[in-house]
Amino acid sequence: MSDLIAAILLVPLCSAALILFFFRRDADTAAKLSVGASAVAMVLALFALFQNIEIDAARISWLKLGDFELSFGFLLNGDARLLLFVVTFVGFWIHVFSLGYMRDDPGKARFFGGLSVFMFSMLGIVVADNLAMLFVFWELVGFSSYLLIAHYFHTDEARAASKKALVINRLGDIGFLLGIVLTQVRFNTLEFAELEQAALAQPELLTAGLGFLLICGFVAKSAQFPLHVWLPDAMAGPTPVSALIHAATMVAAGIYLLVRIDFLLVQEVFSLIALLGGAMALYAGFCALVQRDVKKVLAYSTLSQLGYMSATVAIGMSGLAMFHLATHAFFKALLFLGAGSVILGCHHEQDVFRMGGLRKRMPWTSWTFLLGVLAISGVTFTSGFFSKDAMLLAAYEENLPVFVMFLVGALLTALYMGRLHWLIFHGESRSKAARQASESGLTIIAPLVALALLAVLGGFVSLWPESLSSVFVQELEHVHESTGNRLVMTFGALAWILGLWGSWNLYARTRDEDPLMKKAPVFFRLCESKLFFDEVYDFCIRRPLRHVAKVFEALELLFISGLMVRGTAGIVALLGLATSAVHRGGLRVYALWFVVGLVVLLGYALAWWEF
Amino acid sequence: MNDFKLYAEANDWGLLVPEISLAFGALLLLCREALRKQGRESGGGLAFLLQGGLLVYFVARYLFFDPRPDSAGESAFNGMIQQSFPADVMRCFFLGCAFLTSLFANPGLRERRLPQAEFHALVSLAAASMMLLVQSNHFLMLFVSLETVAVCFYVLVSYHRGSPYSLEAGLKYLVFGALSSAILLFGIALLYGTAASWSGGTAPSDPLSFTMLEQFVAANSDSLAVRAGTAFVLAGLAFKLGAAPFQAWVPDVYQGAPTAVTAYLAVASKSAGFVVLFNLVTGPLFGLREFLIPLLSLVAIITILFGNLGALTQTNVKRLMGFSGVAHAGYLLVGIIAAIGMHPDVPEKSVFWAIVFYLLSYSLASYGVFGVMGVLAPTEDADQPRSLYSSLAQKQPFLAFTLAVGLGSLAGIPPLAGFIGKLLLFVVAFQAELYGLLAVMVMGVVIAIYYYFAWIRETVFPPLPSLDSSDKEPQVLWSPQFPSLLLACILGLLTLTTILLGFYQSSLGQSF
Amino acid sequence: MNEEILFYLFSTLMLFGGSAVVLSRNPVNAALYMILALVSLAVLFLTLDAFFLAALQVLVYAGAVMVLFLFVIMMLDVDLRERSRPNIMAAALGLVTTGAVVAILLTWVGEGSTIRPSVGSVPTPGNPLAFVTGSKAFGYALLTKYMLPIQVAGFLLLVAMVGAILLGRRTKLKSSEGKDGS
Amino acid sequence: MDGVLGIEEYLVVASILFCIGLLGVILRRNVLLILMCLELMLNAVNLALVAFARYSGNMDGVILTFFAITVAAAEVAIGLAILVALYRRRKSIFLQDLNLLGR
Repeated sequence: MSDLIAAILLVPLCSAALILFFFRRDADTAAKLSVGASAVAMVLALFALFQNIEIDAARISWLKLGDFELSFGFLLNGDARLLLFVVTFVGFWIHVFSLGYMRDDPGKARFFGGLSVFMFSMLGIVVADNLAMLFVFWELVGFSSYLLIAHYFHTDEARAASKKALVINRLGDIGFLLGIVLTQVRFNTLEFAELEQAALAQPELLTAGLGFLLICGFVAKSAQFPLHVWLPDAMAGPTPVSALIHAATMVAAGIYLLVRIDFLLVQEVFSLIALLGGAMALYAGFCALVQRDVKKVLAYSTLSQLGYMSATVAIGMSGLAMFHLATHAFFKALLFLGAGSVILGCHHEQDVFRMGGLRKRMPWTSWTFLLGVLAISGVTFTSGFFSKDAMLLAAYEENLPVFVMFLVGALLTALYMGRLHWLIFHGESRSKAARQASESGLTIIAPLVALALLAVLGGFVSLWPESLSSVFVQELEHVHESTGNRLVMTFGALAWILGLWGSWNLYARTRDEDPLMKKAPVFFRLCESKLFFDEVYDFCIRRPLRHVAKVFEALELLFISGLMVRGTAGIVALLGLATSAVHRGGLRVYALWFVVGLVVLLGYALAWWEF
Repeated sequence: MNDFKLYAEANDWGLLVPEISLAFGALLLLCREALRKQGRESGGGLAFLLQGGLLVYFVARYLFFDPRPDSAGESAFNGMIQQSFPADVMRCFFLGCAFLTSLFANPGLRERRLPQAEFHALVSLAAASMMLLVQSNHFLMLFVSLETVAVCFYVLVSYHRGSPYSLEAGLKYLVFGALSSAILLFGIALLYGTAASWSGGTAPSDPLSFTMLEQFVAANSDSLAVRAGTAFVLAGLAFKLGAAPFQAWVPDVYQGAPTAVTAYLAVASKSAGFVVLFNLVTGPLFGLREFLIPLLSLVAIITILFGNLGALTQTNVKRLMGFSGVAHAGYLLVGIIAAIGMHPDVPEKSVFWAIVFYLLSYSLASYGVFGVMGVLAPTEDADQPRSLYSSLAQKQPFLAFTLAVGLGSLAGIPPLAGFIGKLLLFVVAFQAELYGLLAVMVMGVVIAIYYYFAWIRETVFPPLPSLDSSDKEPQVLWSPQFPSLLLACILGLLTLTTILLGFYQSSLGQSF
Repeated sequence: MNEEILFYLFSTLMLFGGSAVVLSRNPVNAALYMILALVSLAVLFLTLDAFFLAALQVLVYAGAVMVLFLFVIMMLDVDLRERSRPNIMAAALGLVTTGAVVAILLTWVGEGSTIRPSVGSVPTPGNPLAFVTGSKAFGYALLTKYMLPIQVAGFLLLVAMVGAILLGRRTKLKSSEGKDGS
Repeated sequence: MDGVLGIEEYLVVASILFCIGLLGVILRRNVLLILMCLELMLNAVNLALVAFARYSGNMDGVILTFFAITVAAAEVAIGLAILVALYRRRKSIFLQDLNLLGR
């Protein structure tokens, strides 16, 4: 069994290595290799799923020093199975999509190599059985994400975005690493199974501080407040990358981490996550409402959905969060790929106000996209309905403020997703590119159809194999037994009906300006400025604390320019200049150094003697 | 005279077969050079053969004949020499370094028409004396072998005698080397003098021997003379390590020396210094641990900060490697401090393993990087701006990959050997509860990522056409050559080992 | 008493010579002062009963090393006098630091033993390396106990010889002469 | 041997000579003189070593001195060789002119 898992990991790795070493110039072979690898990984993963055996950890010792040991091993429980399936399945279809999308890209080989590296590292996170191994793959995922965002490295935007993503993720990772070290110190193990027992045995060792450190990684990777700023920018990468990494899988890895280590977190941490998650579900919805770039809308939508998931984990329903993670992966990948298809059809036009009327020219894309929109809005009997309804119910039971935020979030979701669909596919074509758009080939359409199928049917639990649905089915039944069932379902239905209806009224007949700008200018400005996030921040924090802020700024410069941000000549650079200034080759200066050093040492010897 | 007879009988030359064969190999090279016909240049084949052969001998000895992982070591030559498993590992290490240095230097020597036989002889002799240095258990032996190493390096550093850079580097190295050896000798004299004229107990019969000094120092740890002597000895050694504030020579000498020699200096000479320091602080000076820990901590902190900050603004990659070498010395010093500050129940061996592994990963990565630098070096070896490497990945993907892996390992990027090395040091520092030093180390590593990555980016990503206002096309001044097949194989091997050691090393450490 | 007079006389001479080396502007003068210092040191060795070393000191240092210096000075055959005064900062720092070294050493002086044991002409059986004046015991020690270091030192001299020949050889080299003077 | 002279006297002289050498290394700009000052330092150590050996009645210090003299001679030989080679390239032996590195 662990051989099978190892094979799943190794197949993408081999593909990446082969591409790196042999097929850098031969882009077509590289692409075929990568797609083939992801197909093989998917088949193997399906094998692994249906062999419903609890894995016995065949662990390989990786690093040993005294009684400190790190090892590689696999832990394949229900959550891991589910995510394994989602990652390989969605990954495979996105690989196929990329074949068409990246057909004429000069960096095609590099792109597919990067995808393979990403698949390897993401799967590593899924199956890792201890925090150290997880962290290694976590970093690898960050690295491959950096590479893929920077795919169009000749544009300033992509370079800046990749840098931003890396820096912010690193900031989070430092906290995460400290948390891991602290865990090792407290529990003397990093293995999930042992940690769980240890946490049960000694609950007094779990503190809020440890929890806050550990969730730093989650906050950065899942783009939660206040480290959310990198995700919208990351849309500078190619669309399949946005679909795979920044919507369906990598950002979900943060949620997965929460689920894996939830026994290490205490109530305070969970309350904070719930609050942040609910707020993010709401905040990102407002932001998404006014974006003009189709990918940015989807990016904010992702932020909002991640908020749902994290809040759900925090109120104790991690199974439901995993369920939504899976359904979200299907429909969000579908939406991104649909957007990709549109962008490709419109010759890389991404402004929704320069599209329109594509329904007739791109029927496949239009229909599948519509299904995606319905799913994410939670229209009854689509996959999104089941998972979102369950989350609403859970929130209703456990945490009323979060429920309210969820509900408004759901309304907003329907509103901005409807807006997106009407603006792209209905009305008149508002630009030349849109008038000339046409459907692309089979490699583009097939993934759309496959994902649309799951986006619609993925909510029917009875269709899921037992090995996967076991993760959430109990919690699902539990929430459905609750008293608020009817009420919540009604509210949910109201939310999507209102949202879609509102968006139809507002946007279906738009010409080339956002109608919201005219009808509710204040609201529009508010949303456009991301709720004056930056201004409020500036007013409340920066101005009164300018002097303090300067210090922090300096510190930030120190650390961020240390973390490979080029061009920020901060304090470190100054110090560096000063340091190298004394190494200007003067032998006598050096000799003086020497003697001063000697005197310091001797003085120390003398002083010691005096004490 | 009976005692002298006993002395003579204790000289068991069989224990030093590798060193003796290296020395005779060097003699053979010199003789052959003296007798050769005019106009026929002799290559380094003999030297490679000898060094490679000895390496195989060592490995075979431990694989098949004499696996003695847990031996306490044996003393020979009247206490001059103490053999042990860790010392043997280091002997192997120096042989490997010598082999790589000879190999990497050969093309440059041939191109500059410099005598090759002498170079290889000097490299072999330096290796032999470093091998003796790490085994020495007596201050006289230590001094003599240390000076032999130093004299070899004075010549090697200034070997490109056509270049004023190389000669200047040699001169600087010599002046500071001589200064530090005078200081070291003064320290030895102080320790010797106090031990020999100690009236408190029975004066040790051989006051220069580490074993005897250990007892003396432990009993007299509050004597000022002992402390002053220790401070002098440490200052002398700190020069070898390139530890602050005795680091000033490092960037200049690293820049001016021929690239292969720079690698030898950075890796072998520094490692020898660390092993000697380790032997001293865990042996004769162990009684002074209360005194040593704050002192060495201070030195380590300054060294880490200085090395990393200095490297930050360097554009000449050889100077950059010099500064970063200083930083690595700082990390290793933390390991040394951990060795003396350790909890009594944590074995000293695991600290030594951490240090050795760090040295190993550092040497693999450094030789990879210096090897590539040697291949790409322009006519003037000392003049290597970073822009020389711009878009190397497009021209020579193999070299760029080797370089990137080497730099990544030096920076401590996770799956590579350098990361494990740093991790091991972190772990021992953690076990020794050196939290402040740990924080400084982390800071240093963070800064280091910046300058290593600036170089990697220069190598891997093509320059932006129009980010700056000047719209000039980057001029391609030179097209890098592919190295010879042997060199390429060795570079590939180094890279591969760097990657593999990141995944598999846990059982290697068991022997320690 | 003789010994005391010798000590004070020659240590004064030696320190004078040393200071003159540091202070004199002309290297030829410096070399001559250096010889003075070295020979005085040899006499101090004599007062310490280290006759062999005293001879060695005169032969190696005053004889060989200083002749080498003078030889190089003559060979370069240019005006080698320093024109600029020493830097005040450097001088001050140097004085402070060296003063610190002396101060530390003086603090300590009381700790050692001050009584010289008497010297025999042959080593005693229990303590083969007791201090003796004869060079015979010196030889015995070097060739038995210190056999390994003496071999290493031999190689050290070999390296020095090879190095000096290599570096001092005047041959045409493919070099980067054009960069000189930059 | 009446023992009027103590080891202190020798050590004081040795450490003063050591410091004179050190001072010379810092202050002088002529490389030849720097080399001479280094020799002075080594000689100072030799004096201390011999005095220690004599006063403790132990031979090892004298033998170490023997090695120190050997080493010093070797260092001077190499140093002067480098100096001569450098003089041929740069036509100067003053520190301010020998400073190509680190620019």
